[in-house]
Amino acid sequence: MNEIIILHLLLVFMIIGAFVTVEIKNMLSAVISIGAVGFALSMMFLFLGAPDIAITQVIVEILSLILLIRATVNVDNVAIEEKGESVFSNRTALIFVGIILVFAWIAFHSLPSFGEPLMRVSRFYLIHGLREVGATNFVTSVILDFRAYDTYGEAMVLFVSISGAFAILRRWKREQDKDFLRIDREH
Amino acid sequence: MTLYFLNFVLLIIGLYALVFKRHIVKKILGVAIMEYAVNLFLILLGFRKSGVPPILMKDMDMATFIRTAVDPLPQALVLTSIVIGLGTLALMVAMAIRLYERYGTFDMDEIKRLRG
Amino acid sequence: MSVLLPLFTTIPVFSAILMLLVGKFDKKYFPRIWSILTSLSLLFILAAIWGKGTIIHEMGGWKPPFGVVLVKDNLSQLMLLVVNVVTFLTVIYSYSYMRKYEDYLRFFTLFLFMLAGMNGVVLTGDLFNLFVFLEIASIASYALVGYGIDAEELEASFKYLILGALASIFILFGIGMIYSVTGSVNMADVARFIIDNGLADNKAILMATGLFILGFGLKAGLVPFHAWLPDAHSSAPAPISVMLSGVLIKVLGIYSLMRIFYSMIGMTSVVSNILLVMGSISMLVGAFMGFGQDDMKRMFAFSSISQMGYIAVGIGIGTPLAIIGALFHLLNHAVFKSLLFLSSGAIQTSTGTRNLSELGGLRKSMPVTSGASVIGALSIAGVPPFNGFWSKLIIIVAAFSAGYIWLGAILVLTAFLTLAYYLRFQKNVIFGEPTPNMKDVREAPFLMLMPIVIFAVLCLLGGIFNGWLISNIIAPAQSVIMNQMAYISSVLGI
Amino acid sequence: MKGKKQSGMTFIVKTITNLIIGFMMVFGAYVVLYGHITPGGGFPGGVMIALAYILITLAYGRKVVESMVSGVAGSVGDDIGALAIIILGFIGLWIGGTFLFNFLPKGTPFELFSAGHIIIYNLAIMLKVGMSLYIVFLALAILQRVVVTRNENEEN
Repeated sequence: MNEIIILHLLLVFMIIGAFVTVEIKNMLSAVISIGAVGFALSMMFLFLGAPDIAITQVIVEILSLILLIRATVNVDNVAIEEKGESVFSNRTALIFVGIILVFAWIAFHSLPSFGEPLMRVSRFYLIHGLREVGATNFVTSVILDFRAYDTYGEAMVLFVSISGAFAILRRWKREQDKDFLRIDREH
Repeated sequence: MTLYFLNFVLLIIGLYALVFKRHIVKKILGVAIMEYAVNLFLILLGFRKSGVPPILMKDMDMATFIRTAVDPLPQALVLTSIVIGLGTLALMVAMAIRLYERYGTFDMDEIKRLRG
Repeated sequence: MSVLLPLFTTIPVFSAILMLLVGKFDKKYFPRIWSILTSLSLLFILAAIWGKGTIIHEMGGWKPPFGVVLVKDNLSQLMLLVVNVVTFLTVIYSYSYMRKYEDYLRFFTLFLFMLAGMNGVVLTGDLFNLFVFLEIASIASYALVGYGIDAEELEASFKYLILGALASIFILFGIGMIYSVTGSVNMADVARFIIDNGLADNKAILMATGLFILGFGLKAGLVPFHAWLPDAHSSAPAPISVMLSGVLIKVLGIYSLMRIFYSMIGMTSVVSNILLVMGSISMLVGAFMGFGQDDMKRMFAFSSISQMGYIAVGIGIGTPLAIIGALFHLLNHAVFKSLLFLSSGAIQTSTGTRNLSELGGLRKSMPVTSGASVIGALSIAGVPPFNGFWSKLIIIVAAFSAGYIWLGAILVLTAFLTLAYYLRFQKNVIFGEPTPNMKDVREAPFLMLMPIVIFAVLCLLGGIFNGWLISNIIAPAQSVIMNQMAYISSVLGI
Repeated sequence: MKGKKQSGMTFIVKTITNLIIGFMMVFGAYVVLYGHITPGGGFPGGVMIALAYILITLAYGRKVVESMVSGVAGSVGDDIGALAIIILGFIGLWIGGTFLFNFLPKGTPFELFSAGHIIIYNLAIMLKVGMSLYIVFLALAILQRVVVTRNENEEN
């Protein structure tokens, strides 16, 4: 039973961390607090019986921290003060969020209760997984044999986003904005 | 059930950051928070009370393993979704850097004004 | 025959990666020719599997609910036709258009991946797999919209990226809820579970429905979520605006909505009313905003929103005639919107500007492009001999026969509004007096003209042979999508 | 000393990097190779090995790492990894009639070569993921040089 309590504590910690990330002025501390949220998330995955995902979440968390710090530190790391009212006034936003939360509360009641998943399809993976695939890590057998097409798609998603990032970062139009930012042609 | 609800609150915080914050990096952080919330939701769905990770150890016998193992399918979905989140993040960081290079500021409303 | 199905997603990816490896040596000609060959080969494969009824391909040899399954029924066949024909002509067009952006290699890699993503979405019978390939197509289109790395293009593609990521998160949340309630991610298995256990009014399914409408509505650019569409379409390079407007918002938005609500969850009155409201508002907003635009591509982007409103209304009404009208309009819109965006790209390369105020009297200096864009403008406005007239007529007749009087009135009003602002477009861009800076304008290069002329001919043929088109291509697709039980039994084999 | 372009970080960071690199590489390889027996798999292992190289880049600066694995070699490795995945899928299509079919013998559980083509997939994914994330970091690190000089221009 204390497992559930730990999960609740970690989730509350993540909510506080997320709120700090959103409201804090300094960008670097915002990135660090989202790192804290990410690591709490990977601990939750451990308690929820998903070691594969916990390892992946820790590793991806480190990499996204490096990327995010890369985007914030070198430039100006103090957020711009909020000048004036944003698009919707906060009151309408709160009402809108209130309606969604109430509807979500009702909808979550009709989900199967926490801890008793239906497992209609995954019971087949557990029963036949060892004999048909031979892997003892059933998550890997689902990823690389039962639903290998998803992993094929995922590998291509990473490939596309990397070549997309290269397309955006390529050295093509950088000379043109010489008047805007004095960029020193270093090499 | 309360875990699902708290997770939904986390999603709403990410949505708030994404819609109302004007700093580009804050929007990226908002998307990252929402990714965390969705991945956590999928794993919460697959959890089994006093469940065992779906990895067979040497000394485990199959019957108890099948009765207590946690659902492996959402974990496969979340692994793919984490990779997609990383890919989107890499693209967003690349665009944020180039946007800063072009406009000299990270404030989206400022950029909209400069854009004319 | 079912061996050919996975080729639709693997051949573009395989040739894109080969192109990257070989492209290190020849950056100029090899990528462009290689991409044309790839999209041509996909057309041949489509011809090979055309009209063979429902073909199933079980990935990795696993039975449907346990493995991922590819399903080609008549609706996917129609979508494959739209996607691959528009892509083939756009690749030929961008052979000479992309000379402005020197980096061909990176462009055609992303282009082929977007094609693979769209083919993957159309063919898959698995909900999570649809999400993965939707991500491939979307991420490729985010990078392609910002390909010119100008100030506006970066801002437009960043806004598109943020809203796209938001939509994908909501879709994934919806998939999680569907999985939790029904225990499976395969569309046919979910449909059978919902019918057997009578879960149609389950609160969680209702919330998943709302999340799907939010997510796929944003990908389709329907009104409450259309903020990204005008900027993204107008600042993208012309071939990418064609792909975005012509196929991407249809495949990722409308096709996914149809597949999920007709084949999986089942069309409830709540969903059809929401689609009707969103569609009619989209029509009006798109039409009214289309008037005030000076930039040609922004005007075409707003008219895309209003035409997507037509298709959403057609799906929302739900009667067989309305679905035929919606699918026929989807096919027609892909043809004439691609024609308009291609001609706007040709006009921009020749005259250097796309603002209607600066253009005028192009009929003398650019006869072929202006002739084709007149055909495009007439067919989108719904003038009789062209294809736009027939599909709009069917949707209007379906609306009136289904008893939606006020909806029919909005449909007719939008048709006249569209006619009005496209006449304005023709008057001063094509037939007006040549403005001073239009003197030394030459016609666009041949490889850009050929796709424009082909699309214009398709507009004309679509209008004349609409009877044949409906009975051979549209009606089978409509009968398949309406018949949920046939879909379930053909996929699950019970 | 201030003016000289100082490549990499302080001495302490460099020595710690020398110590950690070995463990990271070995643990990454373990996670990849035993992905089908213990938790882990192609993806986390690949990112771990990429992080080892990124740590070298942060500690020693870009020039040192470029000599080890250059940008071009990285992108070629990335393409080869992706090609390997597709070719494995096509072999499955050729032998088993369906794409991504597991055509290799299943072997005995708990052994290293026990789950058919899963181990080859893990290696291909490791190569692809590791190389692509490494070259993305290189691209972002290169850009850092340009923006940093901008700040220095404003100071003097």
